[in-house]
Amino acid sequence: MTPLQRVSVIAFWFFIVSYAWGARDYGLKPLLIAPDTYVLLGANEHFNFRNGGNIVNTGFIVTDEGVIVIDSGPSRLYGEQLRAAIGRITERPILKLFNTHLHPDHILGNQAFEKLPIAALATTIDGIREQGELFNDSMYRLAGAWMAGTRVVVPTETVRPGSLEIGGHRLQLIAMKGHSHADLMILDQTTGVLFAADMVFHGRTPTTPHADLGQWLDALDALAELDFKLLVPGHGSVVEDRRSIEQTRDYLRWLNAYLHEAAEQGMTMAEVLQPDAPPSIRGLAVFKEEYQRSVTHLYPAIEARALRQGRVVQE
Amino acid sequence: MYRIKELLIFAAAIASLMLQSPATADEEPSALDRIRERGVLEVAVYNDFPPFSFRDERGRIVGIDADIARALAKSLGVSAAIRAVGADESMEDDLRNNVWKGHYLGGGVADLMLHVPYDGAFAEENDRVIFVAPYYREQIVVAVEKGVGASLDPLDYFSREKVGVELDTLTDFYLLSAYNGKIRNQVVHFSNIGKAVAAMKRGEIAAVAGPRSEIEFALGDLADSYAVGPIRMPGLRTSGWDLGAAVKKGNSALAEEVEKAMTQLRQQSSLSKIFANYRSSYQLPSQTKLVGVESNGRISQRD
Amino acid sequence: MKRLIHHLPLVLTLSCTSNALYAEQGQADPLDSTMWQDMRRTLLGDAPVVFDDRIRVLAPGDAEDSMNVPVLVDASALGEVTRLLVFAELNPIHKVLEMEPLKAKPLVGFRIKVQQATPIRAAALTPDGMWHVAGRIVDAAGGGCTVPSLGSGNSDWASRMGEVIGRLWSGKGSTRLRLRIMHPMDTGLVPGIPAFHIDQLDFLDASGERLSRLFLYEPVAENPVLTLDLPQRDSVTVLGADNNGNPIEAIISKEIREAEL
Amino acid sequence: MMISPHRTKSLRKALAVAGLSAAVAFAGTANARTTQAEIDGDAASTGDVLSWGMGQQGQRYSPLKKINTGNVKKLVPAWSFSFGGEKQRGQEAQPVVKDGKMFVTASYSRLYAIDTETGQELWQYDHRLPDGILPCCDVVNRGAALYDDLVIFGTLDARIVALHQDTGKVAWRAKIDDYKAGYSFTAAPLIVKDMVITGVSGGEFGVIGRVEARDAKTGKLRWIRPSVEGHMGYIWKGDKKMENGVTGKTNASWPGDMWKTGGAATWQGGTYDHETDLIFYGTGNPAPWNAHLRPGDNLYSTSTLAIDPDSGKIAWHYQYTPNDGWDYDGVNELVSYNQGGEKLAGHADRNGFFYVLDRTNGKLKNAFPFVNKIDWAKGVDLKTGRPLETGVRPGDPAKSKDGKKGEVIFVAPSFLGAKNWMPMAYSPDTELFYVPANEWGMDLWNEPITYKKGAAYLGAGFTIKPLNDDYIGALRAVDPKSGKIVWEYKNNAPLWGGVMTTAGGLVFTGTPEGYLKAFDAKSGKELWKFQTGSGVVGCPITWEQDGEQYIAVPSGWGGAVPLWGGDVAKKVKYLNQGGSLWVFKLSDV
Repeated sequence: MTPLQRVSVIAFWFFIVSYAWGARDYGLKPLLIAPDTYVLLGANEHFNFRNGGNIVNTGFIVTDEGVIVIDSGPSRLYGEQLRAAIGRITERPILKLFNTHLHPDHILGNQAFEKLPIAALATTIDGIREQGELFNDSMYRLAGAWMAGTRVVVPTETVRPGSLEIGGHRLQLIAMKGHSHADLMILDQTTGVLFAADMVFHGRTPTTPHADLGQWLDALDALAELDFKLLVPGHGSVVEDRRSIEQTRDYLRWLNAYLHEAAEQGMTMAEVLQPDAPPSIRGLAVFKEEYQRSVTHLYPAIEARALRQGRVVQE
Repeated sequence: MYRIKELLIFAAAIASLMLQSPATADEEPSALDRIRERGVLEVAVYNDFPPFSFRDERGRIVGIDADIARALAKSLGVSAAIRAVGADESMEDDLRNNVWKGHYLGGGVADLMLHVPYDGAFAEENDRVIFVAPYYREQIVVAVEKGVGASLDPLDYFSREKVGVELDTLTDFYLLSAYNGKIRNQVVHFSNIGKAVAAMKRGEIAAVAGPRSEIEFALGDLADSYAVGPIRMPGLRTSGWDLGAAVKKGNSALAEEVEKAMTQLRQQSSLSKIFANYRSSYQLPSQTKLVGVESNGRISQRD
Repeated sequence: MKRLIHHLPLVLTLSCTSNALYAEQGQADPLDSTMWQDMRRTLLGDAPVVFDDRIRVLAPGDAEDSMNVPVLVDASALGEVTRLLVFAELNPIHKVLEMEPLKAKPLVGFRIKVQQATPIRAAALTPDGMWHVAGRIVDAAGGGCTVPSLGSGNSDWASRMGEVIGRLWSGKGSTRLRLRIMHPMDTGLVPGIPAFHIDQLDFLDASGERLSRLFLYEPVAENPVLTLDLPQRDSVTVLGADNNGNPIEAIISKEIREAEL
Repeated sequence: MMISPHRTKSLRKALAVAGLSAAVAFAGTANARTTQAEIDGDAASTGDVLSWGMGQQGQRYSPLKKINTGNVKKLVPAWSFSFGGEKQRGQEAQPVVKDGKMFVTASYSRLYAIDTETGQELWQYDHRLPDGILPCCDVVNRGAALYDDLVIFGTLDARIVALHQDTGKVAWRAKIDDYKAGYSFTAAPLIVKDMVITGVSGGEFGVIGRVEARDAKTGKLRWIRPSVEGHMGYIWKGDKKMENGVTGKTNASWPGDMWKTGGAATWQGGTYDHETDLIFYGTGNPAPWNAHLRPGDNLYSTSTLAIDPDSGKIAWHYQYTPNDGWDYDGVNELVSYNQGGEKLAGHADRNGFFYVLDRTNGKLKNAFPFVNKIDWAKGVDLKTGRPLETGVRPGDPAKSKDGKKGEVIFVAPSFLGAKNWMPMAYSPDTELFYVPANEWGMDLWNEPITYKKGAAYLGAGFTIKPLNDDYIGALRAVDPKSGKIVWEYKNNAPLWGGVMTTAGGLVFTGTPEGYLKAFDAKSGKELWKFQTGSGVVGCPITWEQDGEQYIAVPSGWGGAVPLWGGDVAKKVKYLNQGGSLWVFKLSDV
């Protein structure tokens, strides 16, 4: 068992315990993965009433000047507990929160950071503004009381891709797209840690509500070229090599090919819901749920393209 | 000049008052605040009105006005929601339907409407809106085949040749009544300039008269084969007019921002680029001032 | 990708638990729905009813998009079926779709709007006058029926209404037809927007023979995507209308390319 | 998608093979069938109301006299029916009744079938209107027509829809024109010889009026007759479309190519006289508004066209306002009646004159004012049939150069007319016409520069002004023979609803103030009124059922009046919207 695997086991145990206590406590435990660099690992599950939406990885970097936070979690409560957890590690002020992309599990903790600069890519800000409330509503439904008091806080600062020197850390802000219309990755060149956000999933089936599979696959190629030591995926455990990139890519390729071929063969959406997938794909966490969701997201467009190949005469 | 100076000072005083005093307790948040809060600037443009606002093959609203709307929204740090509206019988109706009251069928108003005339007299009659941000001077021109253009005497030329116009427009009415109706029988009506230009390309008519932007856009790739220029229009009060934006009266902060943003777009040559994208040559508006009716009913103008 | 088709029957068979026949009388509703008795009375009348797992109802257990829940109903294991009725018990409008299979297989694919978690049920009438019923529960966030259609929000919906894309696939002994028809399919439950939906679709071959017939109701999703397995034909004519009488007309045929293109 | 002609043909062929028309006819069994003979006899039959005008001739006269001057005071509500929803606005319909079912249209292109005994709804049809319709003058509908087992009405997006009377399911549907080009349809269709006769409304500019006949059973076109000279008419022989002669003579009364866009919209319903076998259809004003641009009479704008239903050709025409410069539409109904052995017809025009025509040939028999003030003409020359103009015309805007608004002229009647769309009634008993008139004028001036769609434009301005402090509306009993006003009832707000008269010696009409009122047909004495809760701009009807006489009228304030500004708007702005139908009968006690 590598040290990393060990900490994730501990985190998971912590989870169960906190649930058993019945307290609304995410049991957030920052794990030191590199100098000054901490992550908080979420469960490899779908949102539910037990995990309170904590299925996401967040993180922070304690620089000499202050703390940089990456994503705020799925609820106000998470955000507050994240701040408290940071406070237990360092007394340094929090300088800034980055939202990597618009999805609710990454941004609904923003409330706890409301007075601070919250930065995101321009398209992400538009997306949160337009769809944030919708996300918030559905999170209340999926995670229940954990969401109490949560409202959408729109980022206040637009991220320009490029380098940022802060308190002895050189951060490279990388704008990607594919998982959503704008995905921010942060590479700490000082420590070699890449916060890959939801561009990379590890051991868990990628989600696709705003995905463009072609763009995503292209982006993964570019991502693999980056020079990093440790990769923090948006979901799943932290890894040292490019395995998680490969895994994400394999899944997306399979999904893309499967849906296209199913559409080419005239399968209905309901039929496609029962997939024929190789074990390496089927074995990913929450495969069944995420695959079915992906069919809903992606199949209508793919299917329409296939139907357009047909010959139709209309007056 | 003294009077104008006085007005300027007065207007500036009003403006500074507005800038300094944020909404008082019982005042609603300003339109600008609401726009920033929602993150969306809703802009009304005309539907089916190339090259200013029309739908492309994919059904998106494109065109000069649509692009300007998006650029303005961007300057305000929000996204643009473009509402393509139908033209009612007059501009007064359009302003009522889209800017200050809303159509009686419902749907509410937009924050801003583009392609409204920027004219002092018109502003005086429409005191429920503020006219801002003039961005283009539209002008009546005639397109004829190259070679005819230079020495065109309209009376002489159009008493021999057919000229196409869009129905129910200034050009239409002018040519029907000009020279005591002498060229009336040579005027051929089309439902839009595009169709008139197409008829000219087919050789069915010799010329097309109408707004410059619409004619240039319709000529498209064949622009080089035709001469496009203004003609003398004796008896007509004006053959050109400035276009700007309108916001509901009371939304002064929004008006200011739109004015600023438009000035910036003009200074950065963004406007001429937008026009060039739609094959229209950009014409600077003749005035670049804020036209609004202040509470005393006077028109204020300031740079 | 041939294997997809090969695996399909297997996958589908696995999704059906058994072939057991429940007599409805004295047998509990396998979905344990409070609405079942009502539905039975209002939609199926006095005819005898059995729960029959030979009817396959495919749908996701959890609806990701309650405006677009994919469903496939296949009653071909029953042999001849004279009518196929699909209903969603906890929707404000129960009836989803009706099919007179005629020459087609008693199979239909479509998407529906659901208002909340609901049993989606298919009832197939066999020539002996017996209704065979099967179904499954779809969990959903809701709002599907009382949210305006996306089309309604787009001021241009009227110009594309009735537009059809579609394609034929030949299979063993049958031709699969899939088509999408642009239509807002308004339920009438949104204030100010009256019910506006495709009513009826006839599927004919080139000789005018009616191959199958569908009746659509308000819960069918906007811009319906429909799938039918028809007898082998090179072209299928779709004729129908919505409840405002707007016609839907299209010929979908096999030749992909033609000299004139 | 590119569609080649070949493909289109193949679809047609497939449709033909399938033996189905473009509109698929759905199930709907026919219990109640309305025959053409019944429609032609509508005026005399008392148990039903089958047509707009309570009879094709448009007299709005019922031979019923169970309710009469002696007992009308005992009229009480039998039931009331709400059109429901958020959709209110003007309710201008005339209901129709057949076999215990009433069919009434409401604003926003809705149609209701109601049980006449209980007032309970049987079914409802809500037409799904596209966004972006811009109706000029409110979202009204004036009524449906019955034919066979169908109920047929027009919609704001310029469609005709035929529904099965029993189920409300669509039997056929036809497109009149493109709503995006400004077309709509608000009038009640007319059924003549198994055909549906309609016109077109809306389309402020570039539109040509036309009268169309369709097969009432299938909706298939039978003929088209344009209302402006120079335009080709068409007739269908079987499925074959054939030219059917040009309307009028090209360029006889229009300069240049202006006849191509000459207006003359046929937005009001027509009437039919089975005695002369002619359809009478009114036409609107010519376009453009500026008469100086189109010297000539501009035929057949502002006219009544008499059309032969079999040939689709114009038998005769009469033009009320040649070279109209005041927006005096000529669409008002022509009501057929016989007097002194003559086949006559009456027409109360927007321009203020009442016309009596020989309906066999369109010759003018009499013309006289039915409002107190008419500025644009001194009278009508009975020999030539032409108005004697005073020269009060708006100036030519092109002649105003200084940028100021031109000279303001005042002219009465206003463009909303001495009488607008609201139909009058004729009683063969009193031999009087009962005309819902309005006394108003307008300030009119030219504007050297106005703007339309953001572009400069030579326009006109106008303000409607009441002529009297105490009233605008006036219900007038007009003697067509003498030209005398026999009696009048003055109403504060403008009258905007239809009139009905009965053998019981009664005249019924509604007021924007919300009353349905009954008057003594001879004396004009107000005998009864009932407050319906919203302005009445609909058309009353009466019929007999199980030995009792019923009266019905839609209530719901709206229409064109509240949409126009000026002093009139002040008079009506306190009126509330509504949407309901009221039915009355005599009290048992």
